[in-house]
Amino acid sequence: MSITYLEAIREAQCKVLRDDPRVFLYGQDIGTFGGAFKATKNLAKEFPGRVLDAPISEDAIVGVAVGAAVEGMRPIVEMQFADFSVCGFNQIVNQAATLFYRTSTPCPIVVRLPYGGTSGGGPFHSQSVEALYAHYPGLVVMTPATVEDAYSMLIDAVAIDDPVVFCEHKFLYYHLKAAGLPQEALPVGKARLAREGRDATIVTYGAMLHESLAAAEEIAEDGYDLEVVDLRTVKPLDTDTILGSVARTGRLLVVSEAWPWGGVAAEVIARVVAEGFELLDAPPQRLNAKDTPVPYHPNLWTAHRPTAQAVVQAARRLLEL
Amino acid sequence: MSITYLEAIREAQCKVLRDDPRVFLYGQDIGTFGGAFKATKNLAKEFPGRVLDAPISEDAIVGVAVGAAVEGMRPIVEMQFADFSVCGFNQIVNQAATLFYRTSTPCPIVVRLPYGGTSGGGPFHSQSVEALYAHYPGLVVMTPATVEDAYSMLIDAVAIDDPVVFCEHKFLYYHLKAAGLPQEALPVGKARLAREGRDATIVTYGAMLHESLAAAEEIAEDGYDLEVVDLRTVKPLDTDTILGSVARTGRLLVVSEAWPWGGVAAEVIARVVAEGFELLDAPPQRLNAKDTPVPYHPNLWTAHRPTAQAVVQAARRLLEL
Amino acid sequence: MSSSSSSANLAMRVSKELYLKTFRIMLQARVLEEKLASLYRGGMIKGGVFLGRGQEALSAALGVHLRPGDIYAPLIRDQAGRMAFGDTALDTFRTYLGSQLGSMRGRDGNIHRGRPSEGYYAMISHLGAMIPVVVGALMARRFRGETGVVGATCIGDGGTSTGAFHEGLNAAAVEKVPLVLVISNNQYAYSTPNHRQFACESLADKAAGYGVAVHKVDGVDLEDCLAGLGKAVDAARQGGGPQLVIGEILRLVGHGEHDDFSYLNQALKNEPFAKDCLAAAEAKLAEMGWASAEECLAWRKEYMAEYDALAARVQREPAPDPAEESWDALSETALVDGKQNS
Amino acid sequence: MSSSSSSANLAMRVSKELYLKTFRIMLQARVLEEKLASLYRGGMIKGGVFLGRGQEALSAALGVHLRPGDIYAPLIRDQAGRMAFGDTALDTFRTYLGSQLGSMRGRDGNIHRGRPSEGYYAMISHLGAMIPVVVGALMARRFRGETGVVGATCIGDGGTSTGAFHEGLNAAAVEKVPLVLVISNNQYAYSTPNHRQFACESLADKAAGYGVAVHKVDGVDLEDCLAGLGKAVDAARQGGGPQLVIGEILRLVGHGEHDDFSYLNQALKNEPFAKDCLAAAEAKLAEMGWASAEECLAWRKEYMAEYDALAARVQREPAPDPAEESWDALSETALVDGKQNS
Ligand SMILES: Cc1ncc(C[n+]2csc(CCOP(=O)(O)OP(=O)(O)O)c2C)c(N)n1
Ligand SMILES: Cc1ncc(C[n+]2csc(CCOP(=O)(O)OP(=O)(O)O)c2C)c(N)n1
Ligand SMILES: [Mg+2]
Ligand SMILES: [Mg+2]
Repeated sequence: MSITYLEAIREAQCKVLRDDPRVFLYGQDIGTFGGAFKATKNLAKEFPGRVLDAPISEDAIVGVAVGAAVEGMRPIVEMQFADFSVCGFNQIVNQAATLFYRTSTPCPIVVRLPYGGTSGGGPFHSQSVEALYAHYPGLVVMTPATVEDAYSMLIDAVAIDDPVVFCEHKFLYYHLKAAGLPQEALPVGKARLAREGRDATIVTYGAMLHESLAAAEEIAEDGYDLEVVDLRTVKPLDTDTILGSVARTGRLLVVSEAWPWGGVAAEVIARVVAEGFELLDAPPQRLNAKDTPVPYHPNLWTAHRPTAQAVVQAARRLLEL
Repeated sequence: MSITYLEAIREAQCKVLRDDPRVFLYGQDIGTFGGAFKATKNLAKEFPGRVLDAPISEDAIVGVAVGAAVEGMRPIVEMQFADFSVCGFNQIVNQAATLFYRTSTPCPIVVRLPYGGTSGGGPFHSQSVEALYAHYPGLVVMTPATVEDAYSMLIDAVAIDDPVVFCEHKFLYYHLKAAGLPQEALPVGKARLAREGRDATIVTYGAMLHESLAAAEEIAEDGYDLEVVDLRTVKPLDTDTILGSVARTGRLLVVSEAWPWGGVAAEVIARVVAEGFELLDAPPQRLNAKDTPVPYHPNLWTAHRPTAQAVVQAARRLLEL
Repeated sequence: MSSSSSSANLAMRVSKELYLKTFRIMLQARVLEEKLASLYRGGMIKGGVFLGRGQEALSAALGVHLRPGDIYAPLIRDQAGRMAFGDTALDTFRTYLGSQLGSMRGRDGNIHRGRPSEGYYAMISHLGAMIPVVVGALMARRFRGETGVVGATCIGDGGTSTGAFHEGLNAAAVEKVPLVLVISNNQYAYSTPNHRQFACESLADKAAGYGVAVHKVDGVDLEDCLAGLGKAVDAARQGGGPQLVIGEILRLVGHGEHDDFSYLNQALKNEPFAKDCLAAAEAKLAEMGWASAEECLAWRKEYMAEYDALAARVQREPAPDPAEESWDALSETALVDGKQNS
Repeated sequence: MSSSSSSANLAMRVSKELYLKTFRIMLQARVLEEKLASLYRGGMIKGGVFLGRGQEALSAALGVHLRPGDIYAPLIRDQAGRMAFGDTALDTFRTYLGSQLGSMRGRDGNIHRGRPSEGYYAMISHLGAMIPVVVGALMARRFRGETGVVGATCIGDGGTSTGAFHEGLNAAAVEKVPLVLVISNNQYAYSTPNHRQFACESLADKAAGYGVAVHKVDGVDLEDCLAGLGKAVDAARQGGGPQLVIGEILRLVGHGEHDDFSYLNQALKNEPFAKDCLAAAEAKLAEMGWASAEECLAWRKEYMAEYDALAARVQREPAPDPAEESWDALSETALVDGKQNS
């Protein structure tokens, strides 16, 4: 039996609905229909009255979740696409994210964001928005890259007393498969060594983990051994694990599907150089998508986002520096 | 005769209204009332029908500006506070910022954002949001730090054929004064050497320029000579000028009032290390606000944001590294 | 709409007890706000001061109809409603003066105070944003099987233009939650008059578009406010779904104490809604023989003395100390960025 | 609301010429969309395909009443309106098939196409977002002294729940611009039925809350659509301010071609609004003696042949080449980040 990344997300929601009466789901088309991607398939039937279709009102959807959380519930909100979450941006960053700091009242909501590029998605169904949310204080931002993490981190997210922005990568939904659901998991906030190596460190997350791993395999044919760190959560960011890896390899490449200006890649590099400058044998590099909207046509999209090929090139350049 | 930062903004708007019939102003309370900060004082009277009060609809305000721009106007939009611009976030980042890329139709709008902390402002009237907008492709993000730049850059902003997010720092509105309006200015996108020095470079912008300059003066008493670079625009970012300075000093401190995760400071450092690693004699450092909402009480606020004293401390640490 | 009572009409639609109780809360709010204004002028308050002068009847009438266990998310001008719901003068001063002992501990200020865990929500500045939050809170109560609970929140004429107002009220209607949403049409949003804010004849015309019940009240007549809000709160409590209440009033002060209100269209002062609701209620008390002008004055003096003393006491309380702050925005300190491994 | 014509009523409210012209556009849109669906099933289109089947009458009736110089911002299901406004089958295929020669050059796709500089706006996906844009465009025309211009845009039943819809329509009302906003109530937003979307009795009840004129049309009756839209567009053109038009219809296909529409409540199929507007119009043509079934079939075949040929041609056109792209999001290339000094 194998399970996809998407099914893992469904299973995690099924489990928390079963185990915790405080959990309910709220989002567009998530009821009988099971969601635009089927991440809530059959859940409305299995848990009557606890999986609710919402109007096309992203701002109200998040506001509703916050109010319910204040009253002791554990809402999970689904945005149909991460790109539409900006219509609920205010409630996420100003209502949910400030509540605990201002009032000592915890705000345990989970906002699920199907994010990232897929072929033909275009400018409004492909965005990577993790940096927007990570920039604001008061939010935990998760970016699971594996089936196992999609499952266990979503369960963690519901247990956390603070608002969690759960970025689930659409590109992985159907493609990525695992043998089964995990029994145990790393703690939240801990990055994972996805591949051990000695010549350079690639720090990455989400769909780019798989491009990076493929790149590492290809480069291995040249005799280079790349270490790959999967961040898992981009806020908090596990600087220690990154520094530990850079201490071993002396070289750093950060790969992110987001736009270049000021995202995860910049943040990782700024931390590594501030705290681990002397560990570096070469200037740390980053590889991002291009600084334009995400194009619709597959040809353009493939050139816009980092691919395994682009990672190979960037890593080769880094190794030669 | 002296002129404040705020008056310079008013004068710039007066000039573009006078010189360019395509310009109109749209925003809450900017008509007869002259705006919450009086940045449009008397303009409704001087330019009848061209300075319009808007409903409390940030999303529509920006949408209106985009439509007018498509039809050949040059709207300037005032958000009452930058913090409320997130209610119009979608129109800024998805409508205005993508228009040219998608359709080849330019979108010459200016969105004025009174931003940054002031004493007693609290969590929702103090935010620095430049990083949100700079992260998205398709926007120019200006952060003038001087009276002269407030004036000339706003005039530039209106002339630019692309959407400009104009971050004007509220802390500078009344305090900062100059002898008069400038006759000439640096080109858009060019950073300015605000102070020459040899021992370390401080890169900064907005209100933090003045904290940094004050810190440089204080540290000068110890015999250290700090160079201070005022970014002026944070997107595009003038990497060349920064690298030029770091080449002279070998040390870099980036000071920003924004939250720490992934903002201007991270971006500047990531660029400097990627392109100028060998110029650095010490790990580049950054100084940001703390990672919480901006507190209301003056005591807390002063501790939350970087002050001249904090810059002095950070610079001293850097000089000792 | 029930028009305000004429002096001939001595048969009141509300009890003496309720009227008097609410009047005294209005008076407390008025006196307290006068003290806040004077502290502001004296430079004792660092942030802004936004007063509810002229809106006490509408605001308090909502607050007195709520019960412990209900949810209340007041807005800018609801000092009276807050006091009716149980907020104290002490915490008001503590918050405005930035005492460390205040409910917001100096982290947030003035009108943003609240105690969400007690059903008393702390507004964010972004107008309209509290509406869906109350809707969600009511959905939570329903999930838990609680009935007879009401959630109330307020909005200004200007706030009705926000997308949040629309989405929030629509969500309430779809979910049929017991929301009472009070619109205080005080004719201005900061300096912006109604005709630059909306084009409907009456804000009450909005109700049909959401499929919610609507009540118009005379916002300067305490009796009508009490009767109208009573009906609305009861209807919500009894399962009648969302209730929209519209009160016409005039803001009797500037937007904030920094604002001289020079843009006020003087003609509005002659409108019936421009009356001072507190003075009108006081006159009514005398007319009904429920309280004399002397008694009212005595109450006023009592409150003044009380608030003077409270303010003096609070000013001696410690300010928040940055060194004692955790500077964490998360409740799960283990997940604070940079601290998760320490 | 004018009810749809009965077969007894041979006095049509619109001219033969207009009816026939619009019918042919509807038919073109239908045939073109059938081709798109078949290309989709053949895996030739990479993104989604969202069809307007069943909505052609309402959509085309708006488009035919617009003139060059007007502004039109169509939505998801407006293939017919687009063609009526002058969009070509060629550019439609180019955009769906990602030809480099299409108006969007492969940068954006399918329903997002447009040519803003020609008054034909290119929607973003975020529902409601085009409404204020059209309002601003109309304000620009007024600034320039142009009169007699109309701006039109469309929204679904689901889209009415967005804050953008509310803020945009309110801004239009305050500015009294000549906006025609057509709500196609096709009973579903993706899978979500009306009762989970709003609680008003009719979406037409929203108009009073904004202070705008309202028109109900029978969305499956071409004559009524033409008459109703004609009135609305004329009223806007003549200075009557914003016009809200509501048409009741049923989406006759899934949300997109990936969607099997299994959630359709079968009872709705018996509702009057579930009729196929194209078949109804064809029957009417025969009844009026304006065109026979044979003629209609001939037209259909003509369009099919034309579109088959066009699609084949476009499939041989070059795809966008990443190497030829400037990869700049700004028109001012000197200001592109990283290039400003080069
Ligand atoms: C979304 C948003 N935009 C702008 C503001 C700034 N602002 C604060 S109060 C106010 C006017 C509010 O007017 P109204 O809703 O009528 O309430 P009133 O002050 O009259 O009680 C404005 C524009 C805000 N708080 N929120
Ligand atoms: C703000 C926003 N949220 C979510 C979506 C995703 N979405 C695309 S179409 C759609 C349903 C639209 O329904 P309706 O407005 O009734 O139009 P219809 O498809 O029925 O023509 C949804 C939810 C979106 N495009 N924009
Ligand atoms: Mg008001
Ligand atoms: Mg629909």
